[in-house]
Amino acid sequence: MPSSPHRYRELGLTESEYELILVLLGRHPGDVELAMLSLMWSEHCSYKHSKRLLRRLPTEGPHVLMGPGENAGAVDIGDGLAVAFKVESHNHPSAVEPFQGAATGVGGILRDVFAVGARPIAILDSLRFGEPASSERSRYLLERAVEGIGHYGNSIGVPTVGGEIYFDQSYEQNCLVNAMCLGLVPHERLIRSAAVGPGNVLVLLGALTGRDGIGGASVLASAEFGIDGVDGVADKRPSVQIGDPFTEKKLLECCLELLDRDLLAALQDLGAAGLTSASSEMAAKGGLGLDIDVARVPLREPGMEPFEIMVSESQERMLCVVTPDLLGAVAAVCERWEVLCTEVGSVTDTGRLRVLDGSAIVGDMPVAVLVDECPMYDLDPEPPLEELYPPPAAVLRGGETARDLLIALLASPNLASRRPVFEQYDSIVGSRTVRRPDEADAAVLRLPDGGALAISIDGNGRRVACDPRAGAAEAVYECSANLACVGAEPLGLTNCLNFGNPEKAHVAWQLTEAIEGLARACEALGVPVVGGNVSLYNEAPDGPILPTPVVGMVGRLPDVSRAGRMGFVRDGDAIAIVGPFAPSLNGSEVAKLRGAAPAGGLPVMEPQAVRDAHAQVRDAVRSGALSSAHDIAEGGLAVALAECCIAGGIGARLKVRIEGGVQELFGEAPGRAFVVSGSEEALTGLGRIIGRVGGTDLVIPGALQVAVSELRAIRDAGLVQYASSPVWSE
Amino acid sequence: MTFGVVRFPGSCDDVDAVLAAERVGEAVMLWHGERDLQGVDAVIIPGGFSYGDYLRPGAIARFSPVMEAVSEFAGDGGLVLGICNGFQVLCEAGLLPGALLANVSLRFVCRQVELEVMSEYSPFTRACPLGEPLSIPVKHMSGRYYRPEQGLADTQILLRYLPGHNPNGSDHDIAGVSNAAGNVFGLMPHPEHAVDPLMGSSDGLWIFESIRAHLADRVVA
Amino acid sequence: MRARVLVRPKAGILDPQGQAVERALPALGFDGVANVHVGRLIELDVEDPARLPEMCERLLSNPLVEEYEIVEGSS
Amino acid sequence: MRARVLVRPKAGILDPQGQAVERALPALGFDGVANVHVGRLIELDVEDPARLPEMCERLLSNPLVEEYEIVEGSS
Ligand SMILES: Nc1ncnc2c1ncn2[C@@H]1O[C@H](COP(=O)(O)OP(=O)(O)O)[C@@H](O)[C@H]1O
Ligand SMILES: [Mg+2]
Repeated sequence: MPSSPHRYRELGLTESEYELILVLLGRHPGDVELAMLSLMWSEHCSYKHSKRLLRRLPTEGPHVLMGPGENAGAVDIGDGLAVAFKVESHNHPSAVEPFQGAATGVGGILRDVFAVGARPIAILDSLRFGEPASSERSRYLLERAVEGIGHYGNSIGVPTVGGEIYFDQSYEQNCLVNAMCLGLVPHERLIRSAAVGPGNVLVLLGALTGRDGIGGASVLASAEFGIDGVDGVADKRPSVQIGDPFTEKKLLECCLELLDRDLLAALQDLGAAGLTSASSEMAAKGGLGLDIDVARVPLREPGMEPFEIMVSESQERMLCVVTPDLLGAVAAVCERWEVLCTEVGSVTDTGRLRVLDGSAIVGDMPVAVLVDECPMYDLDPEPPLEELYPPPAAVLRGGETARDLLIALLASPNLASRRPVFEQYDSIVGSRTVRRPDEADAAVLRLPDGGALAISIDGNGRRVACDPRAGAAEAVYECSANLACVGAEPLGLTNCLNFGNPEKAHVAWQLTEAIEGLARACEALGVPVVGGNVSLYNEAPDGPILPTPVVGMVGRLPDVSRAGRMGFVRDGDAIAIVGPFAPSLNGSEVAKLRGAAPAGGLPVMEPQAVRDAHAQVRDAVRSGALSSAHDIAEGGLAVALAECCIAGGIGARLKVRIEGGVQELFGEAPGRAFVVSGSEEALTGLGRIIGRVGGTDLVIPGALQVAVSELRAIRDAGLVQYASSPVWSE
Repeated sequence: MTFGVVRFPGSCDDVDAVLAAERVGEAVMLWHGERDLQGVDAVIIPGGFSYGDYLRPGAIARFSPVMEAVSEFAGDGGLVLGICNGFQVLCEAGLLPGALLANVSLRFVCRQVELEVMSEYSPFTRACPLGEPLSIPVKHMSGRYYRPEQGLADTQILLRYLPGHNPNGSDHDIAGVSNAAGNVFGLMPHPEHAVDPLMGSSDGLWIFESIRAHLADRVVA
Repeated sequence: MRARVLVRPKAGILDPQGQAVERALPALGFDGVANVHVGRLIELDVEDPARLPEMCERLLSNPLVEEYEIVEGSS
Repeated sequence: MRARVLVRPKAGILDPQGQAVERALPALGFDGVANVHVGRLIELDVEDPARLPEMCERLLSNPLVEEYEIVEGSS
């Protein structure tokens, strides 16, 4: 039955896109086909507004084993091992239901990682909410999203080792929940998603299929259903997906055992657009066709229609290709792990995706139409003429002393201690974590060969708003700086581009400039982009979110026992600034507290000088010559010093007067310079010695003197005051 | 000597327990579906979320075939160590007194805590340095120990959270208890995550070392 | 007045707990059990029962994924 | 037959969830609420209701800290 023409609009297809479909198919699509096309041609699956721009990102590198295009990118870390990683957004579901939205976000990125054969060993989260002081909703979203991330990660036994949280008015209507996962895999176990071998069997693993996440497509519900649906169509079609980490834990162990036994020919997770996306991607990558029989898909609810089965986003499912002779062995492993395993179709050489409902054919399209033919759009970027973002409410009224400023910064939601959040995450399961949150600028995970991985995730929307190109580049540099602080060299990065509506000229400009900035920074540092994700249309009636590219970087250090720390440790150590340091107040946290809109140019970056500084610190940490290393980021030099004191529980006294006052103390130029401590000899030649570790206070002559205990108390209280106490224990 | 580490669907710290046990002896995994304990000298029920912690932590796991064997093993005096979820399983199975309820904070908490060792004679703590607190991490959602009116003598309390370190509201700051016979021990803190200074502490090793020493003596005797 | 609020997963919404219990029971020798769902029970003294529905909507249940049932004057 | 099992914390056992709800309600403008307790609701089809008490004792509740109530033939 051809789908009634007007429906394509409700499904989000434009008139011209639908006309193109008519041309490509030479007929009207049926309901099932229309549902599948509308999803595959959606922004989320097709990247139609970003794909062309993404080509700008450098993806080649000596260590790269898998670049963008696979479920997760993978880089070689030596010793026959690779690390696979990716960051992905779950922004909208989290805004609708923060606990389940964030939980299933973690579940989804975990599947992307074990879909390439890697054992997930770490999770990081990058969160953005509205102002907690003024917005009860933002406090609720924070509370529940954090609980959801913890619930999934803790239950499945993958440590959440790091992350970042920022608050800004622009996220009030569109919170951001990005999750990154990192997995370890022996080279020979790496597997791709491309379907292979016509005649091979398509096997669905994991959870039952229900009406989860069908949302938009439900306009295709056949009339009869709408009528007899006793509790109403709405109830019949829950679109909130519930995460089941227990089922995913079994699915994960099952998939890895199937791969260890070499029983799979291809593996693909089911994410957005469920079976539709998974099967099209597998077929397209293999240049083959697939037949899927929806009648064979095990259902959670009776009476599901073929289109519902094809687009369902029920969680904890994987699709794999198995050669007929191995089906028995596969079933045996699945039974042992109590994982449902069902033959749902077969690989063909037709290049078509055929959907059957028993004997009836309910869909039959060339795979290319689903995957390759979606029109790609060029953006028309225009720099905005006036400021896009209103100034935030001022917290500081002016006339504050340096002491007041430092205290206000440490107490502010964006700089306060994240302990109330990360204590809700198991950061140590797996016995690899040697640097937990707050111990160093990057999380450090030990490797079997005595080396270690370092991971950092970063992005500062306020600075990107000031200058998308420079701000996005800073995110890359700051990740690299974080890695340098623990002695790690970058191997690759992943990114999530969270932006507003790209069809608006100024958002198009932010996106284009940010990608250019990312690309140049990657080139300057020689770090390839191996994967990522794009989340567009994060826009409220009163405007877009701050442009928020989030960068996740992975690096390696040779000797885990030399992994760096952030806190001052040794009384009498010298303190030095390493790297080019010319901070400015534009886009800084002080500027925000003073009620300044995110505007004005950012300090220029000398790539070579920055690269050298990172190398200097990295080498010094590796040599064991330093007691501590910390990069100077939000809050500038004064906050960096305070953080080193708090982390080490010891004071510091600067011997130089800091000229330039507020700008010098609190101005920002992230990703460039470091505060390090160590013996005088170790620091001579490395950087500019500015003071000594010791005592109980942080002393900056002519500027401020505060007890470290007071600094800690203020920083610890910052977020706690906004943590609404939970009512249920999940 | 060989430790057997039970693996339930949903166990998370099983591999960690094996790695820790291997620092003092051998270790093998025991599958939840099998009754055969493979002649191990001591059994560890590891942390995690067996059966998703659905219904109540440990409620479903206690009925698995391997637990029948573990009960017999314990009945015959074999050493059984339950860590976190393992502690919950042993309480649900009636091998240990009391119950573990939701943290008072109603939040999951992952934190390094300081513990006081209450007995120098238990097979699970005998190697611990006298009078020294242990620094070991906790990470759980339901670790609030409920002390039953009867059935728990003070001598069965082997570990207490030091003042200011009780992360969950446990009665009497109880962090770990043994059965009356002293051969079954459950604790909420994770000694297997404190076996190497690189990971923040190696105090947890004393628990494993105690078990090794106890079994070594027994062999000699 | 003593009131009782029963909160359960909405029809069609995945109920992992219910599934886990349903799978566990036969193993314990309890057969012939089906459609197991696990929810929440809230019991409270309330002066103005008329406000219970509002309480359920706003705090006691999550209307997106749960449905509630109010049983008044119980125990 | 459809049956309903209500599981609640035993009297005297600290019930932080109940307390949290009791604290949260006034904050939302719901006064006159007291003695809030939070427990578990299990709903299931059973062929042989006679076995329900045993199920409750052994799996659905923990007799040490919880009490249960069986409501048969409900919805
Ligand atoms: N910002 C980006 N940078 C680099 N690669 C990207 C980016 N966004 C998406 N990709 C790549 O495009 C592919 C499709 O992305 P996505 O739809 O998120 O994959 P999945 O469906 O597996 O989650 C992935 O290989 C991903 O790595
Ligand atoms: Mg994927």
